[in-house]
Amino acid sequence: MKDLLSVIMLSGIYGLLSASFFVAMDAVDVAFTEASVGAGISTLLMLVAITMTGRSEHPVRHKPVLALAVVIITGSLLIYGTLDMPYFGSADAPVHTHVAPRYINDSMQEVGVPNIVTSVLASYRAFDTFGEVIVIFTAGMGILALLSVVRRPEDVAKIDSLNDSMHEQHLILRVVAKILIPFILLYALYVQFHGDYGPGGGFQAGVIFASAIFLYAMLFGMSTARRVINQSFIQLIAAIGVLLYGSVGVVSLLSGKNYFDYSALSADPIAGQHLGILLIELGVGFTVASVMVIIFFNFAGRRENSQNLEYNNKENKKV
Amino acid sequence: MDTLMNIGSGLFLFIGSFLCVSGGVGILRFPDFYTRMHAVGVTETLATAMILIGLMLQNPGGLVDVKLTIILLMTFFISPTASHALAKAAMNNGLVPVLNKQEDNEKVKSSNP
Amino acid sequence: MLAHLPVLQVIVPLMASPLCLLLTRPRLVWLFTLIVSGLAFLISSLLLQQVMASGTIIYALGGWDAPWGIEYRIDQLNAFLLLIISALSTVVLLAAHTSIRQEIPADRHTLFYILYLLSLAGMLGIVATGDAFNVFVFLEISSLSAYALIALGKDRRALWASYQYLIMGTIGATFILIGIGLMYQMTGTLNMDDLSRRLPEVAHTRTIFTAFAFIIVGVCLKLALFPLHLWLPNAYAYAPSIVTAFFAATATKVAIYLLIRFTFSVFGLSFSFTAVPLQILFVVLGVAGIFVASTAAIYQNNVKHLFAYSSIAQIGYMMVGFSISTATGLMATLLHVFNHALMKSALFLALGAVMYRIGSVQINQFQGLGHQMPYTMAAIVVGGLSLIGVPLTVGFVSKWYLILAAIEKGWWPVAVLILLGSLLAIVYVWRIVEAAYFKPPIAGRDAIKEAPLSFLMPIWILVIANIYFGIDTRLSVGVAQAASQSLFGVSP
Amino acid sequence: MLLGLYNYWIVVVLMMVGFYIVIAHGNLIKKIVGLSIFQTSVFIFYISMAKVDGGTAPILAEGISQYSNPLPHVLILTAIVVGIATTAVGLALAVRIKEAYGSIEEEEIQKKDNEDC
Repeated sequence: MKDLLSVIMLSGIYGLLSASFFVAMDAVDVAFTEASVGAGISTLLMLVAITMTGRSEHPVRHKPVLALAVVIITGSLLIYGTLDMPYFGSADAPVHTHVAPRYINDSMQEVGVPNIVTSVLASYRAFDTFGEVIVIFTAGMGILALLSVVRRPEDVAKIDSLNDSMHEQHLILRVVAKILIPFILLYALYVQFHGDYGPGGGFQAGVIFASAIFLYAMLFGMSTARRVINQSFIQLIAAIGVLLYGSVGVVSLLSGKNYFDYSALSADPIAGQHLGILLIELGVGFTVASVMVIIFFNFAGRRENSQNLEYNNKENKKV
Repeated sequence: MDTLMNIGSGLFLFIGSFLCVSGGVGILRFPDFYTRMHAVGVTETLATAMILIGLMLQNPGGLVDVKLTIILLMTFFISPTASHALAKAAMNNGLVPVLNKQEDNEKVKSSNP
Repeated sequence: MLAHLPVLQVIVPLMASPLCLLLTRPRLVWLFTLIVSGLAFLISSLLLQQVMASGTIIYALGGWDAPWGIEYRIDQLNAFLLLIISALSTVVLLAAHTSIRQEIPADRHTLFYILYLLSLAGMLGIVATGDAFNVFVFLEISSLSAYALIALGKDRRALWASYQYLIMGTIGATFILIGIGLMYQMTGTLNMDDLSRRLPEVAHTRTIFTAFAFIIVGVCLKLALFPLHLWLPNAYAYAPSIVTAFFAATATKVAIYLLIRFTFSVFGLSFSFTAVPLQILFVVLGVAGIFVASTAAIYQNNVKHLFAYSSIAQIGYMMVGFSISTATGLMATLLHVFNHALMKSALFLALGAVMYRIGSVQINQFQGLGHQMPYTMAAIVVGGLSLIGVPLTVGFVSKWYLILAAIEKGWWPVAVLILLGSLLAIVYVWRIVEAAYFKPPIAGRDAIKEAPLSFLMPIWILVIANIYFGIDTRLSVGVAQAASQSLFGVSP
Repeated sequence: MLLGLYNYWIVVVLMMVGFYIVIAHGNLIKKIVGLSIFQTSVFIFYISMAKVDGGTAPILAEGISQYSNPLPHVLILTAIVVGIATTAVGLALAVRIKEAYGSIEEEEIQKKDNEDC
């Protein structure tokens, strides 16, 4: 495939298919995430990227024999490794007998949340999840460092006029989006707070919340969206999400328990666990949503900027 | 009652899948982008509705029904809008429909700078 | 609070980084970052003291015991690495404010410090944790921030270097992830200590062999071991000077740590060195790395490139020590980790000072700098001597133990090759000295002054440390010895 | 007999497809697409090892005794996030490279770099 657009659409389809596979494998939470990320956000980001980099790939001239050899060696090593694996689906594999039974059998007494994935994610392995939030935060900061542009007021005016002419035509889309966006936001909140009982949680909710904002920004123009959502405010939210998560741990430190020991948060350990999970999921949701918005806005802002430059160049040539 | 439900649900599911297949055939058989879109856009919306109703009949009177109804409403909104957006994007980028007569083709070109 | 030191070590920089966003003035952010890094240094020295006195510290995060929750497990090896990372990060930061003012646009300064802290926290997290999957998460934190930091370099080649690093680094991390998954599948646990107990039962399986191979290859990609080093020279050469100094001192060291941790603690000595011909492989790659990279260094015109290749050569020395697989060999490796961090950060900081004054680090621009920037150039000379391994510098100490270990093992040819490799180091260090001291200054450039104090201070702290630890080896050798002996004691 | 492992073999093939795209193609965007396919396949590998025959999704409910293993799910949730973070940074770099070099083909960038030296 030489057309990057189709490459990206196919990879999005791959993401969606693997999400369906995850459902078949009982991993509903993962499927939810993969559907929103693999098929949603990453496809969107790639599409924005190719609008800036061009969508055709040059033909490869040299023959990739070396690459093929490396791949075949790695692949056959992996196949070789699978030979001694426990069979797919067998219940007596070490994976199912060693650590996991405690999660399945005792998490209801110890954490008190029906969704075991949430209880492992947010309590037993809360530190991994903290790391995950930090990764997202790092990505947001990295994107800011790489792509953010300083706008001069006269450019902003020009971009605005350019935008207005482009967005005149989307009447139907705008009307439908106006109806949809509140529902999407509502759904995000549902996913956020229902994560204890069903699939969902802070990460998925954050992504859905952010996608509502993307939709708004795409239909009503970046400059309108930028007026609604202030950039430094959104960075602040990202930082606050991380801090909220971390300070839950600090509170348990201060009350003499180990880091992220939620039982310190309340007299009743189970209530403490509940409160802790609620708070950190909120932190995750904050950070993820705002970082996604940061990433998208910076990509789109960069794009406007380069369009603007081209436009200016053309004008200059004419003169 | 149970059998009736089952038969009804099966019927709806069947209609839904038939529409899906016909949409698929349309994609393969129709000559250009717009007609293909038409084939899929129209059938798919109804097909989803049929399948969802069929699923609702499988499990009447639960929380699932409410969720399915919401999904149904959403697809009614989103699916036509998505088709509309696609067609519009194609039009904006200068994709010309394949028409019967040569003049028609030119007419479209001139009306769409 | 003392009981919480292990987690504070990582949490302090981690939580401090979003706080930076709330501060507005770059100078304030710099001070804040410096304080945080200094705090991390303090914590790590306290930790080292505790560990040396009372043995391994275990800290269960979330109050969940080990195989179920994540634990931090600090033994001599970790504590030593933590100390190296946090100490060098602090010293390097001293010069940061002056250096980045010139190399990075003003609106990126706050972001620079945020990413720096995240990178620091990521590395500390990798070293401190006792959970295999947690390693992966923190590895990604440190690498993602590293990619962004490198891309902040002025030259457009920084972007390309960073992209290459991203691809290689992500492949490496994914390989590690596959390896961890295979291990998990055979044992059902992710905790390193638990793994080391459960692995021997299944050590003969092909799956574990594959897991081992994938982890080793993944770590070696991060480590820039000889045939997998292609991303390193450009990444070091085009990154902002401070970033280069920081990463040269820490990033590959963390990878070395991971290698040691996985081979010695998790898989166990008997598996790592008998089931797989790792010893031969690594000694060959190590020696080849020393020669190829040193030779490449001789032909570089960009001094940053030159020292980057020399870093790859030094990694070769570490691998040789590692593959000797005796307590002395491992001790030599650890010592070299410590010493190399000292000398490379001094050298790269000095290059940063040169960059600050003349805006270039091409070797022909160095002409006459010996008289114009005497203190900076003297630092480069001491660092270079240390690279060669001249007595009274740290480089001598680690090479001495390395050769000793090789001879103990009966590997005479290896010992000879190490000496020959040092000769190559003389050649490339000499090129700089020649340019700086024996050539006339470039015409029309009389106004070059000595680097500002904010540069000279950290450079000379490191240079003096170079000499001090070359003479008084009690601390470094003592800790390295304790660490390597405990590793060999634990895993028979 | 060996059919019990077929799932893993498919995963291996998928992984290698992604890996091949990363190392063999010169287009920067395509490399990132390959990277994300590679990572997604690793996720599939983890998730398949969590499956228990006859088990259900690990959300506690009455009347169910067999659950699939929740731990790999948690790990992969984290890994997905890491993956998207890497993808985003990689794409940002590709965009910057396009601006600086005017191309996103590896060979051309390499050529321009050599001219610079």
